[in-house]
Amino acid sequence: MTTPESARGPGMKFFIAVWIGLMCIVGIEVSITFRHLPPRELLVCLLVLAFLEAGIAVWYFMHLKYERAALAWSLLPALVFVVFMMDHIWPDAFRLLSMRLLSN
Amino acid sequence: MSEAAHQHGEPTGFIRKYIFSVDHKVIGLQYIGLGIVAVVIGMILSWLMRLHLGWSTLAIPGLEKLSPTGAPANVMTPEYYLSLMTMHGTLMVFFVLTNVPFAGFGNYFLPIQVGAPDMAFPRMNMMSFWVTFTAFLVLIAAFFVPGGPPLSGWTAYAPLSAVGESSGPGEGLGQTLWGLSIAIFCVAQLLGALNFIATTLDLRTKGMSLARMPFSTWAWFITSVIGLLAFAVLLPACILLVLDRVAGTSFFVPGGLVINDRMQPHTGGSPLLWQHLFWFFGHPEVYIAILPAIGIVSHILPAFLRKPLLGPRVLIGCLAAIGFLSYMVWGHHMFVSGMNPFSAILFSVPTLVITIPATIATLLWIGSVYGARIRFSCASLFCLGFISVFISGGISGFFLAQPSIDTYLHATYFVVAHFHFVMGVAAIFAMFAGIYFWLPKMVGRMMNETLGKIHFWLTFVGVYCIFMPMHYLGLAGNVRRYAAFTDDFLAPLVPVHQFITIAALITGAAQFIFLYNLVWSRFRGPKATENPWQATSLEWSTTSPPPFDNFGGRQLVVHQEPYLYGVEGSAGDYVMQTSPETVEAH
Amino acid sequence: MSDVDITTGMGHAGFMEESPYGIPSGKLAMWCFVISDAVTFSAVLFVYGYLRIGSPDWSTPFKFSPTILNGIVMTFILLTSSLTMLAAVEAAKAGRKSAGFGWLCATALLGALFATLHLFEWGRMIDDGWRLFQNPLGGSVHFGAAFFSITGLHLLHVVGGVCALAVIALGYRRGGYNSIDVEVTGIYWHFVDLVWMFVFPLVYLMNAQ
Amino acid sequence: MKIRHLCPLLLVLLVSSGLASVPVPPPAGGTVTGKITYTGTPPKMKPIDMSKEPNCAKEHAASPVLTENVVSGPGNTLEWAVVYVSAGDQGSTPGTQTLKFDQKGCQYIPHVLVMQVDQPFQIVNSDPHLHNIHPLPKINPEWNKSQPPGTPPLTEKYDKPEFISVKCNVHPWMHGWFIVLNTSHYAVSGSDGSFTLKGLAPGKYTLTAWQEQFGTQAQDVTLASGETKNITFTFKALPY
Amino acid sequence: MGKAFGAVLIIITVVSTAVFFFHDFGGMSLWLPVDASEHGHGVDHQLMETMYGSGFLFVLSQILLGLFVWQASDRPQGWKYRIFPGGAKPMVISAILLVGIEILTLSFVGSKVWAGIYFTSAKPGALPIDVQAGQFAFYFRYAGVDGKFGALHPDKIDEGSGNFFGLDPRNDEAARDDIVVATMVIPVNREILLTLHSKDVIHSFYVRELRLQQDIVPGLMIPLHFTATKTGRYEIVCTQLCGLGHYQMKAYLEVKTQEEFDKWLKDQEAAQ
Repeated sequence: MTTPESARGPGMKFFIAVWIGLMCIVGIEVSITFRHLPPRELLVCLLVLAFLEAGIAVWYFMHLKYERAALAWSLLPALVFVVFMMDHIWPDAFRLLSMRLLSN
Repeated sequence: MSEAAHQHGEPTGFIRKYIFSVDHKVIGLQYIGLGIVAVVIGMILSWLMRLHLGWSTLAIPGLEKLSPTGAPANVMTPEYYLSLMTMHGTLMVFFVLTNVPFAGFGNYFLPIQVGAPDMAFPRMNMMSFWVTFTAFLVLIAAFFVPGGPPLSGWTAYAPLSAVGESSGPGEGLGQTLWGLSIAIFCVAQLLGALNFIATTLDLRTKGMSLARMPFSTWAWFITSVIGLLAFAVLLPACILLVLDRVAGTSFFVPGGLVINDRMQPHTGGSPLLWQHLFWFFGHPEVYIAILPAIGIVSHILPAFLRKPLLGPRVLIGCLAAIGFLSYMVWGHHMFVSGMNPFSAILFSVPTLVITIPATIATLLWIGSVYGARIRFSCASLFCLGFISVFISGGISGFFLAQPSIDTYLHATYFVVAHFHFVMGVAAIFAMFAGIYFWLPKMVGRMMNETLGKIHFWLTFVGVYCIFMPMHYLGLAGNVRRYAAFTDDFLAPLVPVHQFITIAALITGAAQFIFLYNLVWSRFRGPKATENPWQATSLEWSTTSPPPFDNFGGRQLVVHQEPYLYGVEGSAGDYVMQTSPETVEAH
Repeated sequence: MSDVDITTGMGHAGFMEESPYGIPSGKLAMWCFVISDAVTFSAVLFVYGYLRIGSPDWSTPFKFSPTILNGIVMTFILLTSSLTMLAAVEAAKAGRKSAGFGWLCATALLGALFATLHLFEWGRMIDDGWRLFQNPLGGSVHFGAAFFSITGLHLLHVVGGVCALAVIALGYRRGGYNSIDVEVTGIYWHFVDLVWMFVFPLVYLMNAQ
Repeated sequence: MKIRHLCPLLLVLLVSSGLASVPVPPPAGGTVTGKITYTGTPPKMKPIDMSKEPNCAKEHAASPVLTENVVSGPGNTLEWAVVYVSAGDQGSTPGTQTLKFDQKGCQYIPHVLVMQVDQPFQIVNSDPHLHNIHPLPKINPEWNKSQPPGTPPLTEKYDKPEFISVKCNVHPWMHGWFIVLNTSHYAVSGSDGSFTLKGLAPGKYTLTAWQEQFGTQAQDVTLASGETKNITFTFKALPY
Repeated sequence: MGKAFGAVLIIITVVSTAVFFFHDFGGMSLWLPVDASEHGHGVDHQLMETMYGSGFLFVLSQILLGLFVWQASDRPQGWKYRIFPGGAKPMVISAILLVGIEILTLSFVGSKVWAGIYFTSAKPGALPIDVQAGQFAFYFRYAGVDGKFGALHPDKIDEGSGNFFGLDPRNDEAARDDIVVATMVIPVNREILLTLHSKDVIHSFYVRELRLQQDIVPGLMIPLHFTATKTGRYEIVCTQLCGLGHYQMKAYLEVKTQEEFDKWLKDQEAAQ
């Protein structure tokens, strides 16, 4: 049995560095939160940071970087596509406020 | 995590062999068996519904025994009609159209067609069947609970499905069971899809490159990718719906509702949200039902045309394109739902674009029929019938894809005709073709061709008599999901409904010929040889039925494209995929 | 039938076509499951977003202390458990069995600690009057529904993961599972961590006072 | 027993006995008679638009049916109020006769059906179209059944006393009441607002009058053997 | 067998298509009813365009299939198969061209029709009517003499006493003169602005003759505007499954001349 490609990795030292980096991003998220930005800006900041974090986790922790590129190219576009299509529900969400039945 | 298929030997006990079996062939047959039970129930329900639509005051003897409150004095109440309609839709869509062509045939033949001894995860495979079976039992239980079976349709639009008993009969425990059943079903399908993907990618025998996989294998593979992503949305949606019903949340129920003069405790939810989640799953689900059917027909057809299909790569591309586009179009179910009208255009265009790959596939089939010498058997007749009903059902999609026309045709019998043709009848035809074609392999006996041909003609003419008039009813504005037609403009249309009912009764009765044929052939049919149809793919390179590990310990090596018909081969006018001979191009 | 382990996706050269990704089936299935589960979580988060956009009276009740602080601690624990999981995978790959077992147990313990803290958090919310259908501050009732269903779904994954880790750890020590099984479990565990990276900012931080 | 028919009958008896003042032998029990009246302006009863159901619209084309929450008679009297013994009841007999509740011309006949606990009653659909009958109890079990035309009557009963509003969802204007009592001493006021409770043994009673729009009122009354007392319940009405 | 299949398929195609040309069966018409709205013309036109385009495709493909199967039936033993001239390429090209052009035109023209109905808002002079759907009836509300709608209070809904909308005439003067009817009466050739809302579950507002269908979603006020062009009496029916009485949920729409309408409105106002 040959060693699978995924067995190759950068070693624990590197992962500890990534872990510290992730904790820093969490710290940034919290500090941004308490700067009391308008919700929309806060959301954008948090989402960007969350995607960054998630990307790092997928790439290094889940070893996607160390697999064949084909795996990443199969999985991620599918997920991104589905999530992108789900965004079609927002126009209705925004209409909800203006079209609510005014009961009082 | 990984279970090697060969680690467990052939089981001997009855329970391990036929009930809790890990053998993909037994599981496939279990799925098909479950599908047949579901389709018989669903068909009887449709008979009852059709009878009621034709003669709404008709007493149907014995109906009172089935449900004393649903049919007092054997006359169906409107709520019982709607309950039967809901159960018919749910059983057919989930337990027949998803189970048989995809899970049933897929389980049986996908490993064999790629030359694997079993699925990648046999125990998980067994689990997904029994989870499906649990879902089935939970759904059937809804018939017998107080309050009756659910009545809000297979789409279960909130808030009718979410506010509980106060919104009328059929919205009690039965609806909760419906939500649970579908959630359980989603889990089973997810497990199944994982298994199919892993099997297709990892267990192909030597020489079985992706390009050499049969159409059916490709279709099952693409379908499992669709299912993997689509059922993942329905699962939380059903859980949230059940939470709305039992835990008092208001995800799908807005505030200020007054039902039967009572204020509802819910506030702030959105009914459109349920529709979005449901149809986000629901439209891919349509292709989960039809893609395996397309794959099966494309697989069977060349064996009887004795020539390869035109453009095999193009056809597979079409399947993939349809699968891809299926995620972009769900909003066409919601043109009149109060959705943002701008979104309608956004959903309409990809919907129309889907017709391009569908048309290409159809033209490829028709073009392939040209210049062939067809061997007419039940399987090939059902394949040809499939092409015809697929065209008839697909054409009406042009109308419904356009929001401006959908404003008129939405929720009329035009829609009923459209989806029954393209999703129901087409997929059922593929199932029949599959059974006539593969039963010799599955049980080792041939089916009776004479009975089969009677069955085909009655079914083929029958479905046209049932569903073609429905298009015209829809154009005349006949609203669907009505228990009776009492409106001034609907009452004159009742004779057409009576005609349809009679056609449905006859067509339904013809299915018992099939069932009889199936049972008779299982025990009395002539013994099948290894390759009765002189077909080329791997399932015909093993005994009928195949041994426990599919190939009796042989490791097959694939040398050929899957559909080498009409060539000079050592065995005749065809060359098996496993045959090492060199073949000259036609 | 040969004795080659056909389902690992490797080592069957000569008998099987090579898997396009060159990874064991179990790992491929886990990746597919992760994608599917990611879609499930996004659906629930989209529901949350949809209802939040549509509710003019959304409550933002979380103070820095105790809720956000607790959230940071929980994030720290979960991230650390990811690190111990990585250590377990590395140890298993290198064949250091007892180290692998130890790291797996550490991961499971951290996961259990996370779940415990989370349940305490829930208890505090419930004491404050939050329910699936009730908002003690008088704002949108969807806050409770969204909070409990999203974090509940995540908690379910954590608890499931802890159980899986325990089973894998014991099985790994006994020899029933190998390093690939450990790695596959690792993918799931990191995914649970990854989901939290969205839940924490979207459900906690976006609702901070 | 048809209360609708019984009320005028009692009325005739009562009036004739009063006018003729023939010395009758004292009845076995005491009797309470009286009237239900109101003060103030009651809401205007609206004509019901039945155009949705052409059968019924045709049936009532000549004179539209009015809503029946407050049906007033001459002299500010109120029809369809229920008077019953709410305390001190003695000598009640269980109700065994099957009552009838008809759906005819998209109306409930009678508008108010009084019954005793465990007394069976039949729901009949005399119309050529579907009705669903949906009583809205809070204590008793709730049910909602549809009755296609031509189906046999439904027989039901309630086992706890309650005032139950009845509606038909197919024809939302249809509105009636099931009054479930645990006494056999009750009466429904007639079109002139009058009522009579007969066969009451001597003793002290609390009588309660109930009207769907204005609620309940109670009065104490003490009856000697064979005594007849006359009491009036007066409700306060508001225009909206 | 092949000839039988071809023949049956061609018969099915011919019969199915024939109903399109001969759709009047005595008292029963299997075709769209008369169009009574301003935008209906566009919808009908679009429908006919689609009918011709897809009807052509339907007949062509069914007949070709039938023909090829017919031909395939009496070929000799040892027949060497023939490939369709050009192989798959003409199929793909013709599908992309034919269908592509058809869908491009359809979606372009169709979007314009759709946009004409739903992207525009009603003109200032439109007659506002408030529509409430509930299990299982529609009720319509006109503003009355003061031209103002009373506020809605769902908790005040009491169908038994005729308060279908949940008006509060005791405290709300605007509500006192609101006209509530079960038949929608509108003047011809004048734009109508409906505000659709539901008190319980999803219903739908469907008038065949107006070529209009719109779901009525609880919790939302959905505007819908149209102009009727022909007087008459039409049915408004519910097309969204709403419970046991769904099939009986309907109301009438009476389109009257302006004078008749004015008179009707006066009578109603007087009755309040």
